[in-house]
Amino acid sequence: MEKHDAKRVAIIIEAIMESRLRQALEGAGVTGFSVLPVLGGSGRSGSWSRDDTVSRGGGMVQVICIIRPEKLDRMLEAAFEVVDRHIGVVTISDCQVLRADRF
Amino acid sequence: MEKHDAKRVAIIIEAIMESRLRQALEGAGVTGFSVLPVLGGSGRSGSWSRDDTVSRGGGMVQVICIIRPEKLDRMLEAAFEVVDRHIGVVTISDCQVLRADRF
Amino acid sequence: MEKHDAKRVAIIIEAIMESRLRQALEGAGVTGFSVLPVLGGSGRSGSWSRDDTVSRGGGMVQVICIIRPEKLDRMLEAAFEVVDRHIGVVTISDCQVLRADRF
Amino acid sequence: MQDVLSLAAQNLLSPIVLFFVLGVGAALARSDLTIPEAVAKGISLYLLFAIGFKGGVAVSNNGIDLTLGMTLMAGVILSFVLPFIAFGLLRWISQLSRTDAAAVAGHYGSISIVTFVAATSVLQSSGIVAEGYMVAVAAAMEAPAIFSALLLVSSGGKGRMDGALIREILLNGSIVLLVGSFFIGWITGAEGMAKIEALIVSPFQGVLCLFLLDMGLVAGRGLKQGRAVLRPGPLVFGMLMPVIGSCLGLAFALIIGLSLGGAVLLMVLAASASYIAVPAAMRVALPEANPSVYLTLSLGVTFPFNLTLGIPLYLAMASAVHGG
Amino acid sequence: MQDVLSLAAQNLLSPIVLFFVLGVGAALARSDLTIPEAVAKGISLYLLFAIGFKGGVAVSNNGIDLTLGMTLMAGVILSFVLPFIAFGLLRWISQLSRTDAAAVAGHYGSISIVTFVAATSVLQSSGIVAEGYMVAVAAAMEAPAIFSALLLVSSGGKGRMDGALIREILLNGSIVLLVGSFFIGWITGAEGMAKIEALIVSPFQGVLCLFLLDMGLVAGRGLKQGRAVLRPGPLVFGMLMPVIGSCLGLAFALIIGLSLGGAVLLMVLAASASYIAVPAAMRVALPEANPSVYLTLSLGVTFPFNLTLGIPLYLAMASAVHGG
Amino acid sequence: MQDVLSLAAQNLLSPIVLFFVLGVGAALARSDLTIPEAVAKGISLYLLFAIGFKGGVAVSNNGIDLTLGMTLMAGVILSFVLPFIAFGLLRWISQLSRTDAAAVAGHYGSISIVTFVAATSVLQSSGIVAEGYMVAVAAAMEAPAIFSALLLVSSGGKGRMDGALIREILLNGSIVLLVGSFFIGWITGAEGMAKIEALIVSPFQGVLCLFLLDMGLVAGRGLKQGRAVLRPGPLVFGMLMPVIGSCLGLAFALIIGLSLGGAVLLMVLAASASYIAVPAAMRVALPEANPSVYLTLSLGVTFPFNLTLGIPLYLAMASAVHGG
Ligand SMILES: Nc1ncnc2c1ncn2[C@@H]1O[C@H](COP(=O)(O)O)[C@@H](O)[C@H]1O
Ligand SMILES: Nc1ncnc2c1ncn2[C@@H]1O[C@H](COP(=O)(O)O)[C@@H](O)[C@H]1O
Ligand SMILES: Nc1ncnc2c1ncn2[C@@H]1O[C@H](COP(=O)(O)O)[C@@H](O)[C@H]1O
Ligand code: NA
Ligand code: NA
Ligand code: NA
Repeated sequence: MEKHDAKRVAIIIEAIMESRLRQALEGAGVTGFSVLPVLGGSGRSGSWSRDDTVSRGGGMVQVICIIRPEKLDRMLEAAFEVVDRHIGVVTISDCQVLRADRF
Repeated sequence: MEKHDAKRVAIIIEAIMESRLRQALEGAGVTGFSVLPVLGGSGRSGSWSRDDTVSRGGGMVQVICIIRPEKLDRMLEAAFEVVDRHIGVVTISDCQVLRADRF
Repeated sequence: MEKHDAKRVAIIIEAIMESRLRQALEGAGVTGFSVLPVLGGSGRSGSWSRDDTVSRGGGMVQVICIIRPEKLDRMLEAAFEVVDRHIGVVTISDCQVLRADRF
Repeated sequence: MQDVLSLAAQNLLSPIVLFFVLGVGAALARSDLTIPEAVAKGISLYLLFAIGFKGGVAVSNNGIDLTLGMTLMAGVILSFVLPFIAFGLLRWISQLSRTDAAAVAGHYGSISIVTFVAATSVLQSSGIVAEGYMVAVAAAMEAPAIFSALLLVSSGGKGRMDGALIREILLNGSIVLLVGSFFIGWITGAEGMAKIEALIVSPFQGVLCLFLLDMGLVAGRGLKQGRAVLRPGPLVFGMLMPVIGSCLGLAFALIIGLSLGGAVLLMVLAASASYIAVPAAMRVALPEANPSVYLTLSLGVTFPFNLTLGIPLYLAMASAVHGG
Repeated sequence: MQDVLSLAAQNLLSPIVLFFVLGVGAALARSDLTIPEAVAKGISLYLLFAIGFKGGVAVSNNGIDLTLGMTLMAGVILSFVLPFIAFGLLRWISQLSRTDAAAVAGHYGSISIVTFVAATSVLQSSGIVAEGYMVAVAAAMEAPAIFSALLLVSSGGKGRMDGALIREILLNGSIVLLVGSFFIGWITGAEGMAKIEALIVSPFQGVLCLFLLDMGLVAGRGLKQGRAVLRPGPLVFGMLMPVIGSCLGLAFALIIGLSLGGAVLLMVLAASASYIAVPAAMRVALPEANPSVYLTLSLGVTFPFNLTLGIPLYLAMASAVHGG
Repeated sequence: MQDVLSLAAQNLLSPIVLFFVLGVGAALARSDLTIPEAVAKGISLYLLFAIGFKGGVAVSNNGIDLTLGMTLMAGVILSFVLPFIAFGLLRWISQLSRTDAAAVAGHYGSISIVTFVAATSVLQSSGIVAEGYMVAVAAAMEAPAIFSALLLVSSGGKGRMDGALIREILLNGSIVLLVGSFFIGWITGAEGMAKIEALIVSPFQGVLCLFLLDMGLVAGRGLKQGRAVLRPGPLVFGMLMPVIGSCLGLAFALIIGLSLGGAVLLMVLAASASYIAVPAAMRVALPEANPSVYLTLSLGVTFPFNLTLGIPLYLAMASAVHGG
């Protein structure tokens, strides 16, 4: 099975910022990503849980993006602009993908 | 703490295909995996969100499988047969596990 | 964009043990983690699905923790004490983070 | 004609239609209003539970009619045949590929249970009764069209149907709940109804409003994403095909001798298009077909058409033709 | 005997039992029918809220009875003692390990609130009233059995109980909501009831049907996964133990002097087995025990047994013995 | 005074307040009782749907009043002006930074729809009617305060407002559903009400109890996390500011000539603080502000204050001053 090198970027960000991040990614020509729910967590700004909020603004989501290595930097810059002043974590790791023609 | 090398395979696939993927994995002797929800995303076939569908067929899930390196190829072949004609992303990355006796 | 090496620890554990794991992590000085839902899975103890339980005790969650490499071992020991007798999977992988000052 | 228009106008100002319109409007204006997935599913379970049970109780009250078997058979035939008509029409007036046309065609043989429910409540407010077993006919019409759609593409070597998929289609949750509730209603009859009436009768219309709000939101978002699909050909198809279906439904109803209400419901079933069961089956069996084509047409065009204009039109047609 | 059978037959054809059967059937036929987790949790919150409140209002209406304290104590004793009997029986007629047997035993000391609710509605349709405070007794019986189970394994060095776990058990969400609603019902009485009656009284039976559908689905899926567990020994245990429990419950009820309805409910509490609170506690305190053993027995065997045959049987037993 | 106290006491023993207290207690005792997110959202959709629709029907029944436009304007002015007062007060009696103070101030200009609903039901049980269009006023008061908050920090270069955010604020789901239901209720009037009454009228109080239970749980958990915030200054602010707001609301109501009920509702709107719309907007536009400050104050202090003491107090104030 042929595998191709790629980068996996995972961004944990407030749900309320999701649409802005989506737009920024699309603006940077990122062709694919997925959004996963986050139930709760803990960080410098204290700990939280999805059930502890009457408001939709309280939760976070994780945006996962598999991307060709050469596109990484442009993507990170676009994402960073959105994450910048907000709480959130951005991680990058190496991975391999099947069906690279799809990216 | 003793750590053992392993592979982490993550397959994002339509929810409707989950049971078929589960069966294929079990058929290939894969002893463990977990299924995570996906809320939405974007790809060549457009962007989607879990709340934008009256049907259960619209969403995707992420199947995560931690596997011994020597079992990887057999697993990928089994998974590929299910993913093949369908939309979805398959990534492989290196990781280490505790308690390797469990795999 | 400046990146910093870090470790990504992912612990899949029964939801009922989540609060104990949270406490253990906080006790070990872990400053940040996120909890993700798991819908179902399969392992040595059979296969399960979130919808197949009248009880809240049946499900699992995934705790993800991005951590400085030097803090890894202390964290794993703390986590291991909770996971120990219980079902669950602990994986460690390499990653890079933006905004390392936040960790 | 006068009558159709006044009926349509009255229908357009009913709460359920207005909530659907609210949903579409909110989606088009990009409001973040959403009904959580679990709530929407819960509501749809409630609707299936309620209409299945009520249908069963009606059968238990009125006894079984000789027409039951014939109507079921008519439903199956309609579901099986309509896709071929739809396919021909589509290939004629649109540029859709064989695969996409077959997938769309499958949707129009199958049915939309919410359209059925909306028609039921229009009948109710007009004081027209219908055969209780029509919900069983609705259930019977869900699946056959899927097989037709796969037949339509099988020459091209596409379309995968296996045992697992057949089981999934025939035992999909909606059918099982609808048919199961129908039988439980039938078995427990008026006594059972007395016990659960307060849940499934009086609040029904209100819950339906919420569900139509959700359908409006989903349809509106679908329309925004799928506007590329809406070339004149498919658009005309999405409004013409239901009318053709309803005529066939009416013909069968007259042959069988259904009541006026029953005739309207059979027309509505024939006229409506699936947006739950068939899309799911198509993703498995015919993944090459473009979902945005069939979803946009069935949910974004035909569903609103039936809800607003179609139902009053079919009622007027049936009233004109039906002996009484 | 005649009487028991006709009561049982009548019970078997009630909507709630039929919906449970529908759920089991759908699961065994591998239908994809599911009730979303959030909806199922929502329904169970509703049930706890409703029965707690109604119990409290009943106490407020009828005043406090001298038997309240005694019944609470009887419940605690039953919950504490039953696991020892269950453990002995299991070790005798099954090959389960000490750990598994202790874990199972803990479930049978504790209670199933849905079985309790089902019994309440059987009483209601038979026109039998019961002490309103029985829901408080139900709450009191949830936890003691867990301690017994851990005592049973403590000799083997297994079973971990710490402060956090004790708090979790005593303050688990179901108990807090049930007891809280009970007190609020008590405080606000008939006036409070008038305000929220339309939510918690009339639609109750219908909501219960949906919940039993869900329980049927879960039990059916559990049975498919856990069939390996169902050797003759455990199977017999799963149907014998509730009868033993009910006899003990009846004895206590007669000693205390409960009404006929109260006696039946105490029997049902003693006869039923937990499948929510105790499994959760066991996963924390006794992770070595195999969950599929205790879940299959309690939810797959004892719950259906009580729901279908047990409740009419206990009612018949109590009617036969009870003075008035 | 006597009167206020007896009204307050009666209010304190109403089911909705007691369920709120149960929730706070459960959270403080660290019970794991939680209402799933989807269920809580579903309930809040139900409440908005019901009160919007009822308001619209009331307007349709009673016709439009000349005061409608003036009251809407009064609401917008209040929402816009109150943050400046709140900001001044906060900077005076607390050590909060400019940014935090501005963020908090924004919350107090906006409104809490559940406080509004609770006040409506207090009015109802006192037999006092209010203008149906007050829900439209509630909707109109949600947003202006957000702009004031951002004005307050704009000198510091902080606070980002763009087109997307303005659209999000004005078309947020709650406003759209509330206003949409209001118009649909207005259009369909008594006839529409007859259709969905069974869902939105009789079970309303019961559903509200469940929602207040959830709010209690959330408020309790928030209080535990945010206790550091509760220094005397902010605490006093959280109880003084609503009273100030209510006085301003009363003044406007008298000028406009609202009915007694309408005056109370305008006071309650002015007195209540947002914990949904404004926090969300602040996270986007003013992420530097500490959410635990504004959430703890608005949900942990002001909401309970209004629910328990505020509403009866405002009713007493209005009764004392209002001509009749
Ligand atoms: N090191 C980390 N690993 C994983 N998730 C994190 C980490 N730090 C923060 N988070 C997530 O981001 C949220 C906000 O973090 P913070 O800005 O540190 O308060 C936390 O509540 C977590 O959900
Ligand atoms: N590069 C990617 N990274 C993460 N998820 C992706 C990626 N590409 C596609 N996906 C997910 O897979 C779905 C279908 O992708 P596609 O087949 O490209 O339309 C998308 O909607 C995403 O949820
Ligand atoms: N190799 C694996 N990869 C991913 N998830 C796993 C793996 N093994 C076990 N799990 C998860 O952990 C749960 C319990 O595993 P086990 O203890 O093997 O029964 C499974 O149901 C899965 O959700
Ligand atoms: Na059709
Ligand atoms: Na018991
Ligand atoms: Na205000």
